[in-house]
Amino acid sequence: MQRIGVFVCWCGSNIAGTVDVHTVAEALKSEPGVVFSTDYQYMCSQAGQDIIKNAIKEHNLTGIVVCSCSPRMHEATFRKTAAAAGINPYMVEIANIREQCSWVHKDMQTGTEKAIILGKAAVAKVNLNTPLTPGESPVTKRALVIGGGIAGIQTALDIADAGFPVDIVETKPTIGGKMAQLDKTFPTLDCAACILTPKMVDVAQNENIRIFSYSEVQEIKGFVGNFDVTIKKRARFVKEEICTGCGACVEKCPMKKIPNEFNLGMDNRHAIYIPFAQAVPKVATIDPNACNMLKKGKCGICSKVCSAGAIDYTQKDEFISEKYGAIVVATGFNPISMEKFDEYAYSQSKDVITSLEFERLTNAAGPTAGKLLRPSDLKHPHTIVFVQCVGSRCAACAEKGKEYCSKICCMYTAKHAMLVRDKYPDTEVYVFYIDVRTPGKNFDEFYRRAVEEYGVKYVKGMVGKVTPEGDKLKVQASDLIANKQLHIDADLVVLAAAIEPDKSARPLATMLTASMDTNDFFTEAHPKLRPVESPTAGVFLSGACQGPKDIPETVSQASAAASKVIGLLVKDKLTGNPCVASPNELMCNGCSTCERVCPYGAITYEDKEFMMPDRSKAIRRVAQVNPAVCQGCGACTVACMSGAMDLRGFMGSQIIAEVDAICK
Amino acid sequence: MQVNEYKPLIVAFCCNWCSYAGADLAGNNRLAYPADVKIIRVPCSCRVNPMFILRAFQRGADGVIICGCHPGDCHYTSGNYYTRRRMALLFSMLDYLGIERERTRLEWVSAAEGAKFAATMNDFVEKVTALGENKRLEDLRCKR
Amino acid sequence: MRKFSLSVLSEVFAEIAKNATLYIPATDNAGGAKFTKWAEGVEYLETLNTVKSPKDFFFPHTEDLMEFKVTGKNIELFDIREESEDFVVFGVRACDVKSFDILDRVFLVDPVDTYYASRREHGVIISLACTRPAETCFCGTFDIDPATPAGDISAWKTEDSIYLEANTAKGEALLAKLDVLTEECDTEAVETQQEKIRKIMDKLPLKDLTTDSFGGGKTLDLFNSEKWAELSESCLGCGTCTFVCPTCQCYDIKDFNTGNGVIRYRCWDSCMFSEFTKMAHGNSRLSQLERFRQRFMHKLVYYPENNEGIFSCVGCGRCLSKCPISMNIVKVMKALGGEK
Amino acid sequence: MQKITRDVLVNKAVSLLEAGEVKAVLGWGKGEFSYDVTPTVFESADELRENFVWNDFCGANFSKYLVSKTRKIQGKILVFLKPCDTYSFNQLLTEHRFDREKVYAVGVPCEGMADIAKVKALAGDGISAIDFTDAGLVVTTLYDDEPKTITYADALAERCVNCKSKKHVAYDELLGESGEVLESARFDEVEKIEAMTADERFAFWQGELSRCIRCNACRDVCPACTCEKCVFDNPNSGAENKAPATSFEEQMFHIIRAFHVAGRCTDCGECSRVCPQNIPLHLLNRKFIRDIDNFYGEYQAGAEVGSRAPLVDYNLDDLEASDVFDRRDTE
Repeated sequence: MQRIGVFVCWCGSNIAGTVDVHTVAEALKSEPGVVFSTDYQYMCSQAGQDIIKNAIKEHNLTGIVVCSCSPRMHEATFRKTAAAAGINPYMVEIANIREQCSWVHKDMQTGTEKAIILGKAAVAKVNLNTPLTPGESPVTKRALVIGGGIAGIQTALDIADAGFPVDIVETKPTIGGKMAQLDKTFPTLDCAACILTPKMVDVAQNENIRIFSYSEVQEIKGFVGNFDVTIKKRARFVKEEICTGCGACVEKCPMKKIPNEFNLGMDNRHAIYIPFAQAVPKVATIDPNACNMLKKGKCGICSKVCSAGAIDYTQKDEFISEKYGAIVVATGFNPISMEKFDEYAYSQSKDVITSLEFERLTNAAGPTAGKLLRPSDLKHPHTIVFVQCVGSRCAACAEKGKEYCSKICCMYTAKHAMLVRDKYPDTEVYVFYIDVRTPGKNFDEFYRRAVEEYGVKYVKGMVGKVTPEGDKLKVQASDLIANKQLHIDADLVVLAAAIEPDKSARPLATMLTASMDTNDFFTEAHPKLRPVESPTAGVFLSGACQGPKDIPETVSQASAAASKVIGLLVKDKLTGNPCVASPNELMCNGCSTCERVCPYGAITYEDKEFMMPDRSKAIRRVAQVNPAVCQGCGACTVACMSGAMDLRGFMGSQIIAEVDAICK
Repeated sequence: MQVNEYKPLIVAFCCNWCSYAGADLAGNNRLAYPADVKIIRVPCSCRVNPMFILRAFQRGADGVIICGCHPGDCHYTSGNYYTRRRMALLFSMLDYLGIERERTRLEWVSAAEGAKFAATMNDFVEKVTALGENKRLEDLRCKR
Repeated sequence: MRKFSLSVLSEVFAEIAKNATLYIPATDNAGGAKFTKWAEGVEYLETLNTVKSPKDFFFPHTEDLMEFKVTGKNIELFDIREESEDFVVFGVRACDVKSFDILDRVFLVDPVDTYYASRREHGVIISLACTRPAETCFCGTFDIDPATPAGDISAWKTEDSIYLEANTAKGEALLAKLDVLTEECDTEAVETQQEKIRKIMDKLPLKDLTTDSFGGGKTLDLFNSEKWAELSESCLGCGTCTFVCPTCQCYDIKDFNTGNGVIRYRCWDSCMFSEFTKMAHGNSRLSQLERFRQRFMHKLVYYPENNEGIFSCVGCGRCLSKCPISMNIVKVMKALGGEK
Repeated sequence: MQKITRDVLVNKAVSLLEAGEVKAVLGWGKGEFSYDVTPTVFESADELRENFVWNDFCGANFSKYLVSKTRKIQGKILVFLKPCDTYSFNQLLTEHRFDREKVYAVGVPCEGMADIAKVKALAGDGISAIDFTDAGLVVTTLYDDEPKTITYADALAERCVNCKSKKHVAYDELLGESGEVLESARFDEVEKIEAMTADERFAFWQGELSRCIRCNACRDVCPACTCEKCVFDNPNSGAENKAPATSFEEQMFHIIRAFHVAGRCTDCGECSRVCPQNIPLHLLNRKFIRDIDNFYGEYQAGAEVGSRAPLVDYNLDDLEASDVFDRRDTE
């Protein structure tokens, strides 16, 4: 049985004006468990708090009810008061008789009656309160960044600069991501490589950063502050630490007809390759599906020409286990497949290309060494049609496209159009669009330059069909403003393909128990106030894995994620919220229902041996809640049929007691 | 001797982050609503078990209202979405059993919507008052 | 013996209902029969085999015992029992009548259950000979003659009349009140009917079931039988058998806090329930096997041991037709050697 | 009449039992009469040959027994599953309630099961024998000289009249053939009730639920009710009681029970089959099923293992609770 003290605050006349505080204090005296009840002008004042402290000592109180303003106002205050007097802070409950009583009711009798009932409900609850202690867990001061594009690079650099070790896991042989493939960047038209590659070098040289390239995350266990991650380092058959990246092996490799992924298959590479000149790490990689030595055991030329002796055909996949305190997801995006968009003849003509392919065609390091030549016959195209929103904002074609706006296409298309007109003023450039969206600093100015200075022909309307005919592409389109059909003989058609999250994101989200939206973009903890955190504690979001983003936005989000990570890693211990879910294992069915509603992935299952009611022993699957991860929403408690799951601080029995007290 | 006019008993479950704060704001702005409404604070509307609602009716409540954050604004990202499904089904079932529809309600009230909170409560109390005492889901033992 | 024509049945019911609440078998609107308070318009139903037995009249499913209020350190007690009203139950089968004897031996011995006793005092039973035993009936096993039902008044219903014979003072008194509506008669029609009933009894599929292997003194043999495991294997642990049983008498006493006081009430309990006889120390029967065994040991061994060999089963057949898994006392008795 | 014969089932069970592939067989055991069938664990070929039955009264769904039997029996247990039972089987697997590895599931086709209450209503009480012939159930009673023939259609249990699927959604082995998911009229009764006024609905359910004796048979037979500890048995839950002391408690029990199985109930109909008071409990479950289908898209619990039940799922644009009624009223 509790020994409860009730403290009714007047709040000057704020409460006492409409509530007869003496009557309330008197009425609550006879409630079960109440051994002391009083009222005072300002309970939150030092003098008021002293009354509470003294009463705790004098009457050996175990529980406190303060009838005062909203708990959102002073719950923390009174909890501290209680703790200072030696009782558990969670033994305090507040009856809100100001905001929810005296301030909204005018009549003294009504206000008093309601205040008494609210007080009774608080007393009923405190009778069932139990002391709660927030759990503590240590923090591993190391971060993992999954994905080595500009998002991952920026996040890693910022965390590393704050003094914490960071590992980057990148599936490709080099970091750099999509940005490394770009030519120029909007709206400033500076070259992507010129601003990206120094950052890549910074990463390589930063003592706090390790790069696991050509690697992927195999398994993630644990929780915020304490993740156990297994990284699979795929065999690249080149000793990374020895290879100097001289490229001798690449030159001599006889297998030279392998489609070059970096140039999106528009030219070839060798079986042993370095994706591009500024790759980081600048280390060769052997493609096991292409290498004769690995496939048939014949060749071995690269090994012979490697003066460093870095080639190792026997290399195996390596598994690295590491502990991390925080994980940043920066898995990025990909353009969607154009296979299903037959109307644009992407599969039929080499001269229908995606915007990313166009980037490579205009890039000095690309397959055409920066000359704009169309892929089919390497001739200079004189008429180019850009088609916007291919697969974006595509509510009606959900099976092949995306409902959302891909956000970056308007701007890069403006950039492409402008660059073409700048370099090749004899080229006619059409851009077909639904809307032109340019919300960003200097974005609209940029777009207007394309139209006004560079004479790009923007047509509001969509391309209906592209038909290859001879060496031309017949483009059928509608001009919605002029309300007429257009027929254009184009030499090159560029499709602004929608972007989608990288395919690796979904399995990764499962491993992280991080939630995703229906488009497989990671969900933020709060769309406005916590945009770089996943609802799963300790997991942060950087870049386009959270939604379509351009480079400036990605970089700012990457730094924001880094600052959140730093804020976490700087702590030695994490103190949790003690009002978390906790299962009664004896009643748990192990049915996974609670796990399915938990937005935080706080619930896992364990097989444990139990003595059953009939004294037989059985191994049962039972839920385990990680208090460091649980945020205490209580969704699981209602999902749980057997009532095995309860929420500390808001136990079913406590809420029922409140209901009963109110309905008495 | 006072006129014994019928006063309903209303239990309101409010989520801590939005609706309870909305109720506080109604107080801050002195937006009156009937004292028949008694608020129980829960961390999230998804903490409200249908059993609590039935319990309130058993003990003599004439109306039960659950208030949570607007869809998309849940402090816990998804709690109110579960609440919405649970309550839609529960309310539909109560209706199927012949319990008056207006006795239960689910409302989204944000921390900024003090006025909406007060208006919602005024409206709910009015509707329940018109229905009169809860006879169909009561436990007579609790009324003697 | 007195009789009255079926054509005046409702007058007779009306006459009885003048002084007491009358219950007769009527439809439960779900294909079954239940004892229903008679009023103008309530149709008498031929089906005597009601889904729930008439034990409710004396030992209701739930019953408030008292109320108490606690204020500070004071406790106030209130007697909230409803004054038992006079009532008459018409149409109780011989087996069900017999069940009252079995309940009496539990509730009317010292210390007398005053709640039960009061209801017993106020109730008058008019039994009715059972002309249509079902295949599930085995009252004969317990030496009950459905053609000669006991009760305050025994009754027989033929095609056109109902015959009445008072057995107790209460019965006499009630019959006296029906003087005007009934006439004195001989027993010939009743005897013819009894003959017919006995012939059917010989055709019943369970007529060979005997109690020879059961009764007092057989505890150890039967308790330790290996058959229990198999018999209880698929028992769901529901309370159907016990709640339709006319002789099951276990109850639980519980408190219900209304918010304004605590009502202490009792309600039927079932030995099949996992929480049965759960006490502060825990549960005395941990497995369904033990709980299942308890029910049948009680009916077939413990009760006769303490009650001069009387079994606490009357062969009404309710559990046979209602058990969700069709496991029942007949199967148990047969498995444990109870067939001729 | 069931197309597949008892012998096919017995032979299958005997061969697997004798080969040591399974340690026990969960099947239907012979009763006293022709219609009372007891779920039985057979552990020998002799028992199977002697006591195994397969006829039109084998309605019992064994899925739930797997929870306790797989814990108890060492080795594999063979279970016979009718099409509707397989849905319960999958639902239990979705909820990790038993170890799939310990079960050998044999699917048996089902032509629909008879309801003894319907048979008795047509043939009268005092049934001494039932023969299963092509023409129907030939029922001999104590009171009629001539046996009566009742067609299978007339005797068909309500849940089988409205059979939702003849398809086996889970099995290791199938005896005979599996059928298709069927269009059924199972929601007609629900719609009728929905069409009533609130007063009528209240009166209807009061009438039905007031018969409840809280025997818990509906819960105890329900394959979705496998809680280690049911809230209604748990004194700390605030809902525990052994008897419906008031009409409120009758309603409370059935509302909460239906809610707890909402989205998990496969509509196997066992609850209504076993109710000693013939309360149409399936009409509560079907209400939830129908609402779920209407509000959130069609969902059949147990159709596949691992599917996400509607109550542990959501869509951003789900129906608002307040629109539930508007939607129906404008229908």
